[in-house]
Amino acid sequence: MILLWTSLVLMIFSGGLSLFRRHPSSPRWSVAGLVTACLIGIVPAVHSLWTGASSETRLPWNIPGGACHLGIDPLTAFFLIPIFLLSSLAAVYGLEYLQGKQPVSWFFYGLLVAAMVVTVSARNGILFLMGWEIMTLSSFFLVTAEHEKREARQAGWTYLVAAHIGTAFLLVLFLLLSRSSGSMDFDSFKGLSPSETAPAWLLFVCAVIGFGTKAGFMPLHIWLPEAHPAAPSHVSAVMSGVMIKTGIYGLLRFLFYLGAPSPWWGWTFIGIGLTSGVIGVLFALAQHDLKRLLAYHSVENIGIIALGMGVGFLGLSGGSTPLAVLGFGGAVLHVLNHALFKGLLFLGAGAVLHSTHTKDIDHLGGLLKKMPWTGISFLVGAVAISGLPPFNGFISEFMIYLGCFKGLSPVHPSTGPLIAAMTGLALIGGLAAACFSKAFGIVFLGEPRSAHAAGAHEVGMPMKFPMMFLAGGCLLIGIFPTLALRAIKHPLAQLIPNLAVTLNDDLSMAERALSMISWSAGALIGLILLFALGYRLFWRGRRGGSAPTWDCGYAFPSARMQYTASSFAQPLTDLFSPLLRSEQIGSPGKDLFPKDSHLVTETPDVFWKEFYRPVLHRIQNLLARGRILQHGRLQLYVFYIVITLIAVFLLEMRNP
Amino acid sequence: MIPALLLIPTLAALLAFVLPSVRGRRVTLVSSALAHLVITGLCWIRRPVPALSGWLSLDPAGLLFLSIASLLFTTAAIYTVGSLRDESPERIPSSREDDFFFSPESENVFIGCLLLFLAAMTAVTLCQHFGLLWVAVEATTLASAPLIYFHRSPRSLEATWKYLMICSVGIALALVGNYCLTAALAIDGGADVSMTVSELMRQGTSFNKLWLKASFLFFLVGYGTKMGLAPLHTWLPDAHSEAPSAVSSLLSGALLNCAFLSLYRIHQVCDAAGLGLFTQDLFRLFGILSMGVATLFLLSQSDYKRMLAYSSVEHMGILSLGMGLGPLGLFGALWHSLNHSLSKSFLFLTAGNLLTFYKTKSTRQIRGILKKFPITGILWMAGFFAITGTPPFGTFFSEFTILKAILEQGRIGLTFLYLGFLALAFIGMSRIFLNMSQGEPDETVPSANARKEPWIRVLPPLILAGLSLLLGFYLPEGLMRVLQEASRYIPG
Amino acid sequence: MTIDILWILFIVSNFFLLGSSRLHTYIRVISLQGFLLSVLPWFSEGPVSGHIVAMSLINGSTKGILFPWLLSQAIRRAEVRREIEPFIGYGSSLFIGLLGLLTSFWIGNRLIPPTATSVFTAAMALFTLFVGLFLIMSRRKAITQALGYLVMENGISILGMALLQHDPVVVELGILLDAFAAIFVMGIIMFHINQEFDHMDTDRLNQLKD
Amino acid sequence: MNPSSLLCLLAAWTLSPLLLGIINRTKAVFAGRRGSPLLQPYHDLLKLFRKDLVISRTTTWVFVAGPLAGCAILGMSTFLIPFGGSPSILRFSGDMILFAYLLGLARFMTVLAALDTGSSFEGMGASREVQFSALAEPTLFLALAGLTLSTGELSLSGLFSANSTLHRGGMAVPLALIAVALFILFLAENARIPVDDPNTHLELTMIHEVMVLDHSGPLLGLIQYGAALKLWVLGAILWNTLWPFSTGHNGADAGIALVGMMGLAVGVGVVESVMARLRLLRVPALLTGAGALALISLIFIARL
Repeated sequence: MILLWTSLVLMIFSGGLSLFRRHPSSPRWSVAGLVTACLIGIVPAVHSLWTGASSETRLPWNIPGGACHLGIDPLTAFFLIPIFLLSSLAAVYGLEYLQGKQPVSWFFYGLLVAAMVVTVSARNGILFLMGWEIMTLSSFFLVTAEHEKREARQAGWTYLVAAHIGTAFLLVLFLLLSRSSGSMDFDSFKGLSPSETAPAWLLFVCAVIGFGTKAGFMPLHIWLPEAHPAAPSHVSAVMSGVMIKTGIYGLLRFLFYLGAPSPWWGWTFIGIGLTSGVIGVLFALAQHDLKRLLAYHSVENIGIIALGMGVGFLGLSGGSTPLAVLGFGGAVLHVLNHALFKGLLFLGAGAVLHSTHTKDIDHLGGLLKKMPWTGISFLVGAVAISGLPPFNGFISEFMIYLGCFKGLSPVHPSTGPLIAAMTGLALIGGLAAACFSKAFGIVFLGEPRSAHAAGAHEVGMPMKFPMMFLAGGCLLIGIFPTLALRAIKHPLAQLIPNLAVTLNDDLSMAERALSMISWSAGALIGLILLFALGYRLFWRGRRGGSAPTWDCGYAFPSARMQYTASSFAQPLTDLFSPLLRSEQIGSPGKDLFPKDSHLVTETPDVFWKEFYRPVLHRIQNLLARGRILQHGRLQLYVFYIVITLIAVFLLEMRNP
Repeated sequence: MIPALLLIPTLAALLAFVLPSVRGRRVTLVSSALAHLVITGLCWIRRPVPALSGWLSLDPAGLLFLSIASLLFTTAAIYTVGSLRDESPERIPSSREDDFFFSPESENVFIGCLLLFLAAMTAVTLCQHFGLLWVAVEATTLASAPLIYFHRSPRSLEATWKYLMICSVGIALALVGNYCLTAALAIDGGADVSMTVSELMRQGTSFNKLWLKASFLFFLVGYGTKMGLAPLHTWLPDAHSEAPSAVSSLLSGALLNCAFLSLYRIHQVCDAAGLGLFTQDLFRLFGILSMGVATLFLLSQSDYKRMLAYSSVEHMGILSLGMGLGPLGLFGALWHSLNHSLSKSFLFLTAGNLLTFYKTKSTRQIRGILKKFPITGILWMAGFFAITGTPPFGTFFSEFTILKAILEQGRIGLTFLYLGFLALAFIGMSRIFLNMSQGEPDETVPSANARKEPWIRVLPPLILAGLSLLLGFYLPEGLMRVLQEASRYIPG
Repeated sequence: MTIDILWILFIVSNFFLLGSSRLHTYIRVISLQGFLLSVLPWFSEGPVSGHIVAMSLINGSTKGILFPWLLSQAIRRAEVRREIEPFIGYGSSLFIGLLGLLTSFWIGNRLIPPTATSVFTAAMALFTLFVGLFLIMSRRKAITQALGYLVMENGISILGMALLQHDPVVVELGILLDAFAAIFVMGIIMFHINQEFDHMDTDRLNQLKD
Repeated sequence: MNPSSLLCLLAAWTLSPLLLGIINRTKAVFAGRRGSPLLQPYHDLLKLFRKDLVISRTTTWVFVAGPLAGCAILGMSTFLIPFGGSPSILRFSGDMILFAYLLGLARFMTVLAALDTGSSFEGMGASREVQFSALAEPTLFLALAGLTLSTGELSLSGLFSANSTLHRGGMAVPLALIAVALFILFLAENARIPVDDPNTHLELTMIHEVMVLDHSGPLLGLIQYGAALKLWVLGAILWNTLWPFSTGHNGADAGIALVGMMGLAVGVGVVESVMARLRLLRVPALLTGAGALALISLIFIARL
């Protein structure tokens, strides 16, 4: 624990360093401090995760109901490790990415990391909320770091408001939880019987809305596709990779305080998962801003995690342990996996942005030649996020699938939701693959579509190294999934304590399957390498020369004639157009001899466009009518006083 | 010590009225403010002996509000010196509507009234006797009216007229409340009882209930007008927006608290007489109503000082709501009054700086404060987070405590109204604050020289902001004890 | 029973205020109310003390003579004679006054009379208070509003006079302080309003609004 | 390791191009032509493997890696397929998931290789390919869920093993529905009429063929061999569903399965001869229809 404290203090200190030293080299010291802090902090986390041990410390804190109560148990440790890992890598990356600009942002970065650490290791409600809100604020400042841009301001506002409303639900949740014991300590929440505090459904709803807003569950996600693109890329990586996972952490920790789960919890989560997953990935497909696309994929992946949790809750409520283990296992593992590949992808997108100064996919192309390392890292991330073997995304999705298959049995009420989850997962997988073949294919392959892309260059070592490290991580888990299984064993045992007896059996079933996958992945890679070797040996020398791409006899092909991201995605977006409601500006060329024409398609968030914005406007208009109250006339004001006086008298003197 | 607390500002005021030297007046202002602050500080160490046969004494709640008033006054005094110095006397006051310059010849009246205002507020916190309390509250109105009218523009004239008229009506109703209280005592022959809080509380349930109820209703409407509870708040946005910013900060941070303290006193008496539930119902009603009405005006406010004023209405609603929720709620309310005063007054001081820099109160014309005036911009942003109850500022914890009190009573509907109004207010204010602070400065709007932020005008708000932040991390033991004693809240 | 004559005079004078438009009538009625108030303490039971005599003298001289005189000076200076175009017409005002009378009696009858003097004390106080407030909110001129305020003060004084025996001095001090404040401070402000706008209508005083 | 499993694997590797020959022959017969020899695909492959390579200047290593990896991945998938009653070499709970995702990976690589050329034709083909496969994926899982639901087995080998309960009485109707759904998938995934026309030479209408326009020589050979493998593995699953019986004798079972595969090829030939290619816009409806069929069968099974 002392290491964790040291790490926290060092983190804030080194972030704060950037406030006082306006020297060009000061970010370097900040980053060095941050990385050291992360390395220190990761030690106790790994220890706890590996041994299953937990420890805590409590310092007095003079706020009513509050206590400086931090602890590490396997669940905390499981979330701490990606936080430390990704934050330190992203910090190194940011050093080159920011190039000494915005030195103040390092202060907020340090604060953000520290707040995340406090959030997942807090053992007291007040401390948790404090960490939670500081996390929000510091990330808000990072999102609006470039606040001279309108989008950044808009994004920051949306984020702040969404987070604030989410927190309001958390306040209610915590207060209801603490009602019976009067203490805000998590220990006192344990063994709570929900009836004595509040109806369990109320607590459940508060938790899902409160934490779901941060995590980005579908109708509550609107801040996410705004905020992630606006932030500097290393911050996007941290926000998307680990910060939104604190929402998942909260759900995992607090839903288990609410007593035995009911089946409808599972259905709710599967419903949320399907909505977030499918609609998230569809919106991703329709985007042509690379970072916005990735942001929607975060919504999608959160959906996958929710699906896993839904399967887990179905298992828990139905008494089916393998279902619970596989569902929660898949969900928890996907948290880690998503941190790895989404962090990687955002860093990759940042590298592209850094090098070409644009994140519009339709202006890019052919970057693989100019940025080979970034390209291959991004490819790894793309394959991994599509859930394809032999990378890590496949492993967690496999566990959820397996859970679904395992839970299928005729006439069982949970079969329906499980089939829905499975089919949805398949659809998500297919669409994600489509989306990332677009993202990678259009950005990195083909010919450059603009001067921006043509002038690209590979980024430096501080940016390359984190990406390659993360890519390595993706591959490692993909090839040795049993390692990952070992990592989630203790958190699972903690989550599902009454299943601890059968946990090993259920896990060993998964372990058998995963070890076979491990072999298959090895064999697959071997086979591909074999083919590659064969090609190298036999055919590579037999180049019959090179030529331009087959152009169907067209006389003057140009790079602008290539398929663009928008046209690539068009069949799918057309198919789902009732849902996406894309907006078109201009029109495509008509007639046999089309004249100059211009066409832009935009796909703004449908929930924002069709629900939140009208509702907000409605409220505002409604309230604006009430403003006639302050009409400016003194007579009217005195009238209010008289009316109030009469009203309270009539109200209170009715029955003497 | 009690005479000293009252006499120092009064004598200094007399001195300021007659002193011809500009510098001398300003020195008087600051030094008497500091002296007052020091004596207030001493009161924390040893409570002063009661004066005037117990009519004047310092109970925990009084101590809390006295300290707030004294602290805010000191910062406002320093700030005032800065703003008086900045507005150079040779500039001719024009008759433009947005004429914000002080006219030099009235400076002695201004400083004198400012000091008298402090004396009156001190008296409010000290008075244990309802009649005397009423006189003191009346005195605050009289002392502050010339302060609001200081700019001598038609707008400030209008604001002053409304302030005087409405507050006078309110204060007259409070006087009726006093009479009803006497009647409540007189009927059962308790005529010899002195009308001090402790004596009345000792009477217990021997009051005539109906007269006491009537008395409370008159007090509620009367002092409620002064406190700015909706729909009696109508004078507040006008007065707060037209007064010089240092005065606004005192009105919002200290004067409203004085009215709250008066209501708190009558609440104590009613509670002891067994009417606690009756008063709590009404406090809750007015509290939530004020929050709702304030929200209406916060959503798209185009004048930032008015926005701050409406935010005060909202927070007074929170205080009233907290008082309607039993000991825990009252604990939260008292705590919140401290937090609110600190944050609101540094916001008003910062708003004053903005007004000096940009010469406009329009939220739509000011852009990019953070870029142009970094310290002011940071203060403005910090103020936003502080006033909307975001951790790590103290307001979060006090609002949280009040929410806790609501939920402990199991009022789900009230919970949603409370959180809903807070959220709406947040949405409305965030738009305004963020748009003003962030972005590129709009160069078409004339403004003062960039990077010219005189320390004397930045330091006072900075101090208050620092305290406000500190209270979010740490609640000193002594303060906690005072809050607990004042609210009779014993943590379980 | 003689006290009932006093009450009837109060009621009549209040309706006079509601129905009249001439400012000088207002002032005379207010002066009359001031004298009525000074008589009121004599009707209370118990011995007539020097305290009561002093109070009634002070009341009569200030509310009956001093304030009306000050106000008529102000009217002369501002050169206004009558209230024009009130927000609520005179007929409606009288009707609302009737409603106010009923409400006052309804509330007043629920309160046990504080002294044996009369059962109507509370009701009368409330009614006069109501009329004062009604004048403030239904009339246009700043000076009428100040007059309304004085009527309101009179209503409060009814209650205060009835309670004079039980009352500590401070409460009586309150009335006077209040009235002084009203006259002096409002007078100053009215002077400024007059200077600024060349008339004393409050029509121009509605710039501050949302 | 079961020797018969190994033999089946070898059969998949060697006999898969034969299926293409049979299809072409069937179509020729229907058209009244004599047609090319049954072994023509082998000759084609050999010829391609002997040729030199021409590679577009736009491309990167992805262009080469696509066919290489694609073929390797499809080769890998043959390890997972039980055939003729013998279990597959790799079998474990959930291997069908790996199978489905291996097909996905192969497709991903092909699509990337197509996009690497920068040609808008190949982009177009890639775009269509990802659209149809995204829609096909849920159908495949629905069908697999149906099979799992009726047997309780979690691996392909288990599903189709001799002691599987798949041939339990009363399952005929839902199984038939699943088989129809799988057949549609089989046609769609293998770029067959009515979804795609493998013989067309009009770039604008093609899906799979247009993606490999720029590949030549050995790389094209790998692609074609990969396509044959895909035809084989998906056919094997379809056949196993259609014929969930076992004679109890390994050799006989394998023989029946071989004959069944040939029959499937003939069936594909017949369909290609008698049907026209669907308009591209109608294809999603077809795939969704297949999904609906699988879903209906699921409802049957879940209730049974």
